[in-house]
Formats: sequence, C-alpha cells, structure tokens
Amino acid sequence: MTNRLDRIMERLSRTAARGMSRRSFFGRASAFGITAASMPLLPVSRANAAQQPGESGDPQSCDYWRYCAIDGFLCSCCGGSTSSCPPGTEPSPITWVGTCRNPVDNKDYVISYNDCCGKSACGRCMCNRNEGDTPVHQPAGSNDINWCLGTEVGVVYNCSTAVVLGAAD
Amino acid sequence: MTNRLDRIMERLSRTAARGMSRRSFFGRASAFGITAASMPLLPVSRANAAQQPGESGDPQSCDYWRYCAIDGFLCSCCGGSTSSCPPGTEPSPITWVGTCRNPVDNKDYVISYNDCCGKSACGRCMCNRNEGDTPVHQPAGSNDINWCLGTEVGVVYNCSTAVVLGAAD
Amino acid sequence: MKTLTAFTALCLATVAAPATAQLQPEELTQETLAEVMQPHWVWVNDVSFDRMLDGRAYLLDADSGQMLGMISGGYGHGSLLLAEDGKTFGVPSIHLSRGVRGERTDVVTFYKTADLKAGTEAIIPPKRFSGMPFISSAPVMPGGRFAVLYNFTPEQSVTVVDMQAQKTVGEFVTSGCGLVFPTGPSKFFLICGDGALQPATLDAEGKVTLGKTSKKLFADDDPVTEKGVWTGKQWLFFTPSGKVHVIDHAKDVPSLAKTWSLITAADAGWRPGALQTASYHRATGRLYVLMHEGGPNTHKDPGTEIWVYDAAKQARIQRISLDGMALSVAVSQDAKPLLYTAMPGETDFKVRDAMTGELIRKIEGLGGFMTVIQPSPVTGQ
Amino acid sequence: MKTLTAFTALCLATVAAPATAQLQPEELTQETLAEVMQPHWVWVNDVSFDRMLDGRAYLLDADSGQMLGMISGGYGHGSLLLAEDGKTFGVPSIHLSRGVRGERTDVVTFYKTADLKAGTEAIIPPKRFSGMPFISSAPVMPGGRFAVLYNFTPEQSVTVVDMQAQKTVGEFVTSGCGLVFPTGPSKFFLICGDGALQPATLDAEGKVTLGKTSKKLFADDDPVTEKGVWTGKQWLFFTPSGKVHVIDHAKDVPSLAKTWSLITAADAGWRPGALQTASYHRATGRLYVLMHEGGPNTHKDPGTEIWVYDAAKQARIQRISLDGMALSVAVSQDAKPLLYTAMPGETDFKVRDAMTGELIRKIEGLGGFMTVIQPSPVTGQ
Repeated sequence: MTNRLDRIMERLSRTAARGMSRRSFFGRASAFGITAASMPLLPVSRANAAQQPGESGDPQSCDYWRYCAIDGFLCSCCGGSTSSCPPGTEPSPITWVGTCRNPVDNKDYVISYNDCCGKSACGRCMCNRNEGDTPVHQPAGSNDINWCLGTEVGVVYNCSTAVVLGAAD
Repeated sequence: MTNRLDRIMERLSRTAARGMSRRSFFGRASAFGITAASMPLLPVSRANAAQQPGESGDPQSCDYWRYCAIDGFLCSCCGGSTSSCPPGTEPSPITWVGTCRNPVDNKDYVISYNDCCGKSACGRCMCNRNEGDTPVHQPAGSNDINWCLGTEVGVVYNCSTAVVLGAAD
Repeated sequence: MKTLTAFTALCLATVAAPATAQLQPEELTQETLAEVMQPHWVWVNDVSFDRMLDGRAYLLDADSGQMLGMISGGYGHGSLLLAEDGKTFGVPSIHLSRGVRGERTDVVTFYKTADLKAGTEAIIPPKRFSGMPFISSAPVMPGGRFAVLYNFTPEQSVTVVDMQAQKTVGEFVTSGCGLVFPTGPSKFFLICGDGALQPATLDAEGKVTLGKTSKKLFADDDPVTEKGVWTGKQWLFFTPSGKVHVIDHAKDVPSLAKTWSLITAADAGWRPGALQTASYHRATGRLYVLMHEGGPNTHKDPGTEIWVYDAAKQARIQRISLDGMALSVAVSQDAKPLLYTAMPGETDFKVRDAMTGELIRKIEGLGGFMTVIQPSPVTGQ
Repeated sequence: MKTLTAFTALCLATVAAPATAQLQPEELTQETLAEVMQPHWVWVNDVSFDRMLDGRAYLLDADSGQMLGMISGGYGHGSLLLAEDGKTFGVPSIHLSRGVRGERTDVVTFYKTADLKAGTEAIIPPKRFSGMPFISSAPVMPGGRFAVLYNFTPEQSVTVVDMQAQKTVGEFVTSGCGLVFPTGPSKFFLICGDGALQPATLDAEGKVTLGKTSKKLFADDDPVTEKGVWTGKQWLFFTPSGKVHVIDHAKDVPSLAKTWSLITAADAGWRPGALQTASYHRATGRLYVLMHEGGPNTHKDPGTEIWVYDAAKQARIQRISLDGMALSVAVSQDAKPLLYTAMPGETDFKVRDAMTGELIRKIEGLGGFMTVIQPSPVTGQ
C-alpha cells in the first residue's frame, strides 16, 4: 500500500509545477508528506477530458471502477459527474487519492476524490469502498477526513468526485 | 369542531388568572383569538399530578388517548413525559390544544400539546393524529405550526408533550 | 443542462475509445445550468423533519430523471421564491448562531438558476412562520416584483421583499389573519381565523395597506384548508368534506364566486387531503386533487388516487391510481404536462404523464421527508 | 433519574385510581437528571451522515432502556468531552453563520449532566478535525483537567481546553503527526504518518511541549488504525491484519512494549475492523474486539462477532455472535459490565451482558448513523 502511495507522491511531485489552487494550501503541509493529497486541479481542457479513452461502467453506480477508495455521495448522482462538482458547490483543492484498476485496459490509475462543498450532504448514491484507504494520520490516502477543509466556502460536504490524475506506474 | 374550541376558549378565559408565562406572549394575540392557545402552565403541584386518577395506556405509544391531535415526536420517548420536557429543553408557553376522550371515564379532556424546544428533533416515536386539528389560520388548534416560537431559547423543536388542562365540558 | 452533456460525452467516449489507450489527467470543474429553468425542471422540498437544521430542496430534471443540484435551506426549510422568468429565485432561511440556539437571523438569499450559488442576501425580521411547508406562507406575487412572507410569533404580520432590488421592503401587521394568497401584481388576501378574508394592496414600493375584511365566507364545521390553488385567475379552496370554494377577488371586498363539490353521492367515503392537496393546469383547465378514503379528521391523510376535474365544468374526468400514497401533487404548466407526486417516508419522486396518468419514472434516493413540489414557472410557450 | 420516577408514579396512579374521578390540570415541567452520570448510562453519537448539520448524541439508560435526553452538536458532530466525575461534559462544535456557509465559529460548550443545558462556551480556533468521529480526535486527559483537540486544516496542530476553568488554553503545532492519545494527566502522544509516535507534555497551564519523536514503530504494509484502546495503563493499537501493538510510554520516547496477534492459524480469514474497533474492561482485563471475515481492504467493515480476549494472557476466551453487524463497540467499566454495540443504517442500540454476551435489550428508534459510543466514566465503585 505504501509503495503505491510513494509512487503517487513521486508522480505528483513531478507534476507539481502544473498546480493551480495548490500553493495556498501547502503551508506546513509539505513538511509532513501531505504533498500527495495537495494535488493540483490539472489544467487539461474539458474537451480533452470528454475524449478520454478506455472507460466502461456506470458512474452512478458504486461498482464503477474509479470508486475503489471512495467514501461518500457520488457527485454523478447529485448534479455533477466524476470530474465536476454540482452547480453552486466548490471543489476541494486538496483531498485523498486512491489507485484503481481500469477494467478496460487492466491498468492502475491514480484517482483523486475531490469533495464538493458548500451545500449539505446530497444524500444520493452513498458509496464506501476502501481499497488502499489509510488511517487519518496518513491523510493522503484517508477517506475518513472531510476534505472540504481546504475550500473558500467552508467545511460543509456535499459529494465526492473521482478524477483521473494519470497512470499509477 | 369549532363549538368545542369555543368551549376550550371559554374555559381558558376562566382560568387565565392562573397564568404563569402567559402574559409576555399575549401581546396582540389576544385580539384575534389565539387566547385559547396561550394557555397557562397551570400551577398544580407535581405531587398532585402524580396522583391523577383515570389513566390507562402507554404514553410511549401513539395510540395513547391524550395524543388524539398531536403531530411530532413524543416527549415520553425522548427523556420527558406527557407533562415534562426532556432535560435541557424549554417548554413552549403557548401551543395548540385538542380535545381527547379518556377511555377510562369516557369523558373529554382538553389537552395542551406544548412543544419542548432548544435541541433538535428527538426523532423517536413520531406520532401524527389529527382529531379536531384546524388549519394554521386557526392557530389555536393547528398542529402544523412549530410552537417553539414562544420560547427564550428559540425556534428549534425537540418533542411534544400532552398536558391535561381539564375536562372539556 | 451541461450535466447531461457531460454524461453524453462520457458515454460516447466509452463506445468509441480504443481499449488500450491510457486515460489522460482530467480537469475538475463546476457544473453550470441553463440560464432559465426548463419547463420540466422541478424543485422539491425536503424539510428533513427529524433533522430540521438540514432541510433542503432538490432541483430535478423530470425528463432525464437526473438530479441537477440542490440548495441547503435554514431551519425548517420551506418553499422557494421562484421568479416568473425562471432565472432567479430566493430562499427564505432561519439561522441560529449556535445551530439550535443563540441569535436568530432570518434572511432571503438570492440565487441564479445558472449556477445555484448563494448571492445577495436580504435580512428580514426574525419572525417568519415556522411549521409545515406551505407555499401560501411565502408566495411570489404575479409579475414577480414582490414576495410576501407570512410571520407568526404568534403575532401575525407579513414581510415584503423586493425580488428585483433583492431588498427587504418592510414588515406590515395583518392582525387576526394569516397566510398570503396573491391575486395580482399588487393585490393579495389573507384568511382570518373566523372564516373571513382580509384583502390587502401593495403600493409601488411594496408597502402594504389592508382593505375591508369580508364577511364570514366559510363554515365553522368545514373550514377551508391552507392549501388553496391559484388558477391564474381565481383561488380555489378545499374543505375537509370535499367542497371547492371559488373566490371572487375582483371587487374591493372578496366574496364567494361559487361553491361546488369534488364528491358525488357515488363517491361517498372519499375526501381530499394531504399537504399539497391539488394542482391546476392552466392551459387545459384540468384540476388534479389528491383523494383518499376516510372519515372526519383524515383531512391530512395522504392521497391514494388523483382525481382529475374539468374545473370549468366542475366535473371529474379521470381517476389516476397512485399505487401507493402521496402527500404532495403538482403539475407542470407546459403543453406536455407532467404530474409530480412525493410522499414523506419514501425517497422516490414520481413523474407521470399528466394527461394519461401513466407513470413515466421514479427519481430515486432523494430525502426522506419531501413536501412541497414547485414546478418550473416557465411554460416553454 | 427523575424521568423514571415520574413514569413509576404514573403507573401507580393508573392502577390505584378510581375510574370515574376527573383528571386535574397538570403542571408542565422540565426533567432533570442525577447530578452524576450513572454507571449504566451511555452516550451514543449520531453523526447524521446525510444531514451533518444536525448531528447529535443521545444519553441512554441501558438498564431501563429509556432515552434520558440528548444534545445537539454542530456540523459533523463527534465525541463528547466527558469529565471523569460524570458531572459535566463539553461539546466541541463547528458552526457556520448561514448553516452551510458563512463565518465559521468553533466552540466547546459545557453542560452539567443534571440539566443538559448549554452553559459556558469556550471559543476555540476554527480548525478542528472534521471527518468520521474518533474519540482520539478529541480526548479528555486522565484526571480531567485538560482536553486536547486535534486540528487538521491540513496543517496539523492541537487545541488545549481547560476543562475546569472552561476556557481555551491555546493552539500548539504538532507538525507531521495527528490524533491525540493521552497517557497521563499531562502526557500524550500523536501518531505520525511515517509510523512513528510523537510524545508531548502539558505544563501546569496546559501549554504543550513536543518531545523527541520515536523511531518508526509500525510497518508500512500493516499500519495501526486510529482506533487504539487505553487500558488505563497502556495503549493498544490494532492493525488490519490483526496485530495488537502495545505501547510503552513510560520513558521519554515511546516504544513497542510488545506485539501479539488477535488471530491464530485456526482463525484465518477473520480480521478486526469497524469504526470503534475494540473496548477494554479494566477490572477484568477483558478486551472486546469487533471481528469479521474478509480479505485486504476490509479494515473498516463492520464486525459480525465480538471476540473477547484476556489481554494479559493475549488469548481469546470467548466469541459473541452479533446476529447482525456492528460498527462500534464499548463496555461499561463497572462491576456488572454491559456491552454496547451500534450500527449505521440501523436504529437500534444493543445492550448485552458483557460477561455472558447475552443480548439484554435493544433501544429502538434512535438515529440512522450512530457511531462512537461513550460509556459512563463513573464505575460505581
């Protein structure tokens, strides 16, 4: 498990320069290994995202491959999608990550489970899967933390996304 | 229905001098017929109340005779009783009243459904019965109003009591 | 309706993609919606009766069956102030500084349909009616300039909010009468406890002047419920026994235009009931009423059927069996109307063809205490 | 326990009263409770996961099966700060000025057991950990003078609250380590992300000084969970594979006293799991652990059995089948201990004889997302 997290951290340190909302939340965090969770919202255009290859399954179902380490309400059932927050909610800039196997190409991908915040719990499509989930004292992989802590709007949790950051290897 | 409410109002006007928390909430209310709802917390001692004759049934059951016009969570299931609020909650001084038949003596009694306020919904023993319930524009008999409005602590509703005010005739 | 676009794109990608290609990093975005509420969009209240600090309303697309978003209300969340153009709305909310206690602040927060983001806030007097959600406790006036909110402390008054300026106009006493039934851009009436109606007018700034109270219009032993229906021209009120009182509000003092009955001799034992009892489709004149079998004191029981009336002819033209119960009913106002129902204790929102009554879909997994349904104010015409 | 007295009186009256006598007007009163939390009273958290603005904790009397009262928490309500004498407690709460948004204010509100009324309030930094409720995110130190609250923003720190003065002492950084595990009136440690422990001490005013971090104590591929158990003398930590790490905190730098396993070869396939994994009865040395059958990544699955260990002998002495699942377990500390379990999605709180494992009662109709169970700190001895 930790080997995989190490790989995730390494990968993210390589892509850190692309960071967007990242720096303001870094602070002391970088000193203790939360770098991996403070990943950027990668500035890939929407059009490109829509042409993602290698997808199968129903993003409104807890069985969907990207949800292997999620814990919360699926934004896909709440007015958002796997990579978008419902209208009027604010994405958390930092969050936990997991590594999930895509059944189409049988490869592992790093998934970022950014919370959407500022409205109360959506309540639909509750989904809890814990592949590689870590304790809260290893926050980068912990789905028991309310990651809305990093938003402007505040701490109130609405739902969770599952954004592909890239291949895990 | 209204004949009964008239009787209740008449009765209450007779007992008004016994009022406790009543006057401060009267204000303009007495001008438009909410007098009946602004009934006093009658200063009968606890010891006397405990010697009430003519009771049968389970105060934790929605079938209990006093609940014939109640809508809410039974305080008897929440740390209170039919005539007491759970610890730390404040009784509403004004509320709606109903008239319920006591199966023991087959007589009608006026029941005051004072809400207990200042903690959120207890959630236990939800009970909705509407014998003689009136629309909210006839507030004295309406169980669709949150009667916590009259408390010091504020508008948040915890549970409902069912206090015997006296015989309905 | 970007949500749907995104879903479509994803599905297309699934089909078209070579299975071996690697997924690229994605951007995390925020959904937006059409600027105008579409005819088959609908808001449904979830008052969350056992968790009333966390009430909310869900915005649903009844055509796709998707949830489009939501708003969080304050304590005991009620209905929304929907602008007639479908572009904006206001949310009246009660907040206490420490959740269940502390200083009370009442506000109306304004939102755009396009982004569902909390915008301008108007502070209102901390007196708003708290109780079961009724649209008549906080309606928007026809034309959309003002909203009038009912206060009950138990002193009765109304607060007027300027929907265009997004500001509070003021509080006006209404002694002895409650709820708010708009009859024009600057006219409304209230119902008095003794069965009379109290007319009122708004001036250009929204200040309220009370008119002359009507005589007693409703019987003491069969009073009208709070759940009147506006046909666009008249108010219809229902009584527990099944009478329909039609109000004539054209003159200075309201009166009864006519009274008819939902129930014929053949229907003995049936009554109207529920929380949102009825809904009226303006283009066809069809009146939808939640009916149940029951005796006295069942006036708030949920409906097991919807009876459809030709309101002009005062005649029933259809019965729709609900295969369950409903406490709320509403119909969309467009040319292909949908019929919506909800039931506390159930988490499905049901969508029917309003002409045939046929169940089209259930939108599942919503809150456990859905009450008031608010269809789009936009008819698409 | 006035509640019960009142019930008893009512029952007596029912039996003794002449059926024809008229009921007299009653007084409406407010219940009060015993000054001290009784040994079989227990608090259970309901985080209300789908309505997190309205979390709460219920106070139950496990002997009578009655609910004695409740407190409403703030957003994402967690555990209570129970004073050792059972007379008072603190409730850490997060509040936003407009419910789901606006200015955040974090407080600890102090209550007396006797009246459950909100009393003194201490404002704390608006940084408190928000997430699943863990007692280790906000424990009271042995002796009861201070409480130490874990902050995560994601910078990590702790806030110290003086429980006797009912005031905030201050915030102290703990970089790289989280949660709080008290080992004495003025000593605690935190767990670091790399598997080390970070000791810390409080001075007389509650100011925190960090000590020397231990070496790495826990394996990367089988890290300890957050759900350690204090025996009164030592901390036991559990790993997903079923190891028990016992911490030696006597020296300046924490170390492993010993490691043993919950699972023998005969138990292959079973693991500890759940949210509140285990509980320890100090007088008998019995350790209760929620166990389930499952493979890797099931470390948060609910338990289907409770396995009871003699912690000194590191040997299982009993298996208790749960007839269902549980996500939380706790045992009362008195001489006739009760075993409590709760399960999100179920509304029953279950009470068992902790020695025999026999189900004594279910307390029904409680909230739908019960998590942390906090038995009385009073043992009755």
